[in-house]
Amino acid sequence: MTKEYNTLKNVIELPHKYAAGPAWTRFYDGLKQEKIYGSRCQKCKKVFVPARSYCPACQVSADEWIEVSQEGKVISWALSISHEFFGMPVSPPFITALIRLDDTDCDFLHFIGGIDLSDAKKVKDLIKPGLKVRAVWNEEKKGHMMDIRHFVPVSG
Amino acid sequence: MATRVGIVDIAMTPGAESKDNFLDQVYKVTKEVLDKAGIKRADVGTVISAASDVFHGGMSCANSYYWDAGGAFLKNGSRQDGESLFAFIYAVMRILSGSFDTALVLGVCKGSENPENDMLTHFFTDPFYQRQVGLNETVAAALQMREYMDKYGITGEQCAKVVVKNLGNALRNPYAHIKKRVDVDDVLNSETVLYPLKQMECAPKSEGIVAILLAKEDVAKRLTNKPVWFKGYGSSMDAFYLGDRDLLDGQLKQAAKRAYDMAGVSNPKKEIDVAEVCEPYAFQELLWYEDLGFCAPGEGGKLIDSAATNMDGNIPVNPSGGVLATNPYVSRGLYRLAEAFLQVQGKAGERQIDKKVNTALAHGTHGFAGQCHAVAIIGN
Amino acid sequence: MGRPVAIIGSGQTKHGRRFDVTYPELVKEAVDRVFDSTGISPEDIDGVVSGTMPSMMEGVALTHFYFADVLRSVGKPILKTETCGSTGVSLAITGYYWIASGMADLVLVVGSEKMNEGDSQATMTTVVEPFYQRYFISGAPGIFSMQSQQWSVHYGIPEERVRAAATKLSIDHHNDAFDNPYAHIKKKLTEEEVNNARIITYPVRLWDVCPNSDGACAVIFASEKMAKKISKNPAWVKGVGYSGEEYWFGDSDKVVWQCAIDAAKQAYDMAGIKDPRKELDVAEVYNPFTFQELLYYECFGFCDFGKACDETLKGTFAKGGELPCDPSGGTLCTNPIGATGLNRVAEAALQVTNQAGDHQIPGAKLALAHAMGGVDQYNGIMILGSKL
Amino acid sequence: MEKKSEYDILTDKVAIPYEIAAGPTWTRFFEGFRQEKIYGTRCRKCKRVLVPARSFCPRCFVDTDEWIEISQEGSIVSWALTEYEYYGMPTKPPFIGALIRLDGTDSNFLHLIGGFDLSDPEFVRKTVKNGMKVRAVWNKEKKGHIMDIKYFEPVK
Repeated sequence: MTKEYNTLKNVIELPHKYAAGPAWTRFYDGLKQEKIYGSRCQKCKKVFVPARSYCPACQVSADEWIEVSQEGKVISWALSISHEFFGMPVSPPFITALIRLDDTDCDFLHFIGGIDLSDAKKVKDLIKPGLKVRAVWNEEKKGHMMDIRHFVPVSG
Repeated sequence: MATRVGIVDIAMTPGAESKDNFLDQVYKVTKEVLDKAGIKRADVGTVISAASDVFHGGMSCANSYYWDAGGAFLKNGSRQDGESLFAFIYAVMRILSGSFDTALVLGVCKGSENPENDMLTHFFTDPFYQRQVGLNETVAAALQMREYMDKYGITGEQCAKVVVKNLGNALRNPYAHIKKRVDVDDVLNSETVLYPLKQMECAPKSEGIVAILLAKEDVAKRLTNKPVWFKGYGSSMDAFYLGDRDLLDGQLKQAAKRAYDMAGVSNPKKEIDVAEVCEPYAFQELLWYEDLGFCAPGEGGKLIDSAATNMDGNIPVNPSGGVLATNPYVSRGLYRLAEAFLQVQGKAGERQIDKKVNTALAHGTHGFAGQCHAVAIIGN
Repeated sequence: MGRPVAIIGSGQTKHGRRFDVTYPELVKEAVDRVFDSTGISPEDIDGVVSGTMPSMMEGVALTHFYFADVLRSVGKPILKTETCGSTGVSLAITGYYWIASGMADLVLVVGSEKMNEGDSQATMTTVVEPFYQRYFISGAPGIFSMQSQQWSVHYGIPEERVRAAATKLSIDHHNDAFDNPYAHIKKKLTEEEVNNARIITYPVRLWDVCPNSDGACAVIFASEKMAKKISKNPAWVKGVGYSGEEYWFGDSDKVVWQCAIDAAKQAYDMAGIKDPRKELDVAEVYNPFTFQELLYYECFGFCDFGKACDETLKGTFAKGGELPCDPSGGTLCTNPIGATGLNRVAEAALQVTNQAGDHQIPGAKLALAHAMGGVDQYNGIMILGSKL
Repeated sequence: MEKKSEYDILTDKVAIPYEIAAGPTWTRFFEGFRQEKIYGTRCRKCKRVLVPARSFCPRCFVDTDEWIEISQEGSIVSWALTEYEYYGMPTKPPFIGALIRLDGTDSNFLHLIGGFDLSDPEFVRKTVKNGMKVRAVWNKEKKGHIMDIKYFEPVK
């Protein structure tokens, strides 16, 4: 859209290099092997996923690494039928969701797929809180969150 | 505390896109508040502003750019990033410390120049996890809304009513950005941004430059015959990762409790005469009612059904039209405060509520699903 | 004035290229250190102040969200102070006012930067607006070169003499840094190496310029009651000052630099300092560029205008001199921008509490900490003393 | 993902578009550039002439609405020769950024000095002096942009 008054267009574009550090490096290496790692806090014993170097609450080291289940329950979800978002790794339609993987103590943010997404009503009838889902992996692994393609409902 | 802090006057720009240059707008608003209070730039003690860097304005070190436009040439000053109520409280602290008699508080955000909020809030994410799965404030809000509806049976109609009420109120507000009479069906039939969230339930992207002049007690009384006093403040921060938090049990309760305790408010339902809350997504206003103690947990839907938060209700919320009508991201907390100030002074014009306002609440939030909240209580 | 305020502890990270940790992990290192050193529990903290340089350096907007956990700020009030290069001192000043106002008794103040993850000088171009100035100001060195060049011509100081004084500062500070366990660049330099180094922005050469450092600094501010209860040896805030001027670089005189003079005067007046050169025992002057350090000596009243080169070459401001400046090696050797000013404050606090180890100035009782920010536009100062 | 030393580094580029309102003052100022004119404005109160033209005086905090065409000649107040290059920089080195006091004005105008060989710093040092007279050189093609002035060259 061109504005009817004088403006100056300016794109600010800068490069960044983010240090992954040991925890993300190891977590992504796990993804490459189709494993999801969490880590357990030494103090409160909670398991956090993705694995991290410290417990967010206790701020002590969470260095006991655990391969967590690739199944879990839906806590919350939202469906985009046609709306595009900047920075979204997938095109609509998609479902973004919070998933509590089995035996972990926080919710994992990812996508739900493998179902018909064209009708919001149908999706709502299918995806109830607590619905069981399981990770589906992409063939090619890049050491990236999207090595997991999405989570699909576990039938039966 | 050694002294009370009074709000002397306010000035602000309308939320709609203007052709004006940013610096001219900052200058005009600053000059307006000084002129209203009848003081010269030279007499201002300190200038505290709020603006975000590049991401909400296109300029790094934002306050370098508008330092002199904001009246701060050779002044002692500082800046708060992200939420403008932070700038208010920091200015209050500076006066309470005894170092300054007056403080100018600025909220600066020219949304019309920025890309969409969803693009900017996407960069609140960490690069390793939440950014890679496309998180932004709208996605976080939709997830929070789903949980809220599922847990308490909040209906789409109840959420839509917030839009109907606030946009209805905005029709009376000359500073509001979106002016449109809508009904529940209009809201529910608007585009689904992220099911269950509708386009009309998401705040727009607005301009908002606001200036508020504060003074210690004796100076405030000299500058205005209707000073509005600072009574209480609280803020609170939640954990970073969305999945580490309980999205229905956030930090607003904590922030409100601190503000109420400081202000000596024990029964907010009765003692708060009007509230200006920050509701970038319609359903959040209902959730905030609960956290602010206006109703019991899970009762936010019933409260709007009861019409208690309408202009003529027991506890009017957002007579200005709120953030759903005007959303200058960083400035929105100070816009709430400015509106609360006008209500206490009885100078809110057509949007003045019908009963005597002794105590008003202003709320600001920023971050995903209300990661951080701030609450200020002011009164006569 | 408000209630008395003290600093009861600080924690600095190891500085350098910290690609071994993520950004929050780096911040955690400083925060853990300050809690370990003071023995305070994070639960006792009433509020947290966080700050960094512009978001474009980080690639993450509003970093206080990202750091919420490591700042131990969950469930607590927070402020996010940012004033460009002066952020560190502005953070300390925020901590000061929070407590002086009576609204808190213990405040954790944290500044941080991961400069190597972004592009620092490219970030600086985004401080300068795109209508006019962005085309001419080459990051930070461009404006500082113009400032120092104008200064030397104004006072008729021969270029060789300015070079000699700048070279002495460079050699001294890079050597001083060996005594500071947290410093980033530590190097034995010769005059020849400094004088013949690669030109960055003429006359500024490589060893006149600070590095890009990753690091964080955490400081705990306390009310009088809490300071006396917790700490045997607090550093007391004696004075604060801050001033800023016009955004356009060409609008104000940067030689007799009013905002630097005013910031110092505010702090001196509050601290009751009449003759800073005599009364101050040590100063941590913000010196991202050797040339600029010279100019500050004059604006802060450490010597007469136009005399900074003479006094520097006499050793007035070196270790063992009359008023040692930057015994830590200063910003010239370690510059994690959002933390740098707070590092100055932490160093000043270490000095007046006799905890600066190998770079302790013996008997230091009154110290100045300083930072500069904006488009050569802001100066902020905090003065710390060993006595209330 | 890039592997450096022991741990991963994530590379990323942040690009954000803005469209900035010029407003009446910049609009009129750059209209002047199209006609090879430099405009300043005078403060009503302190009477200083400020260039570029602006709408208010930062010190007096009153409007500066008296427009004045400014001389295209002035003298150098300070200068710096930039030799290094970095990402995002609009001007390629080597270049000389300079503060120029245009005749009859009370602020310093920031622009480039050019029109001679910049490759040798020693030559530049001998050529460029504070107080030296310079004059604006315009580009043929005008865009209503600060770089419509190519640079200021020494007046022989």
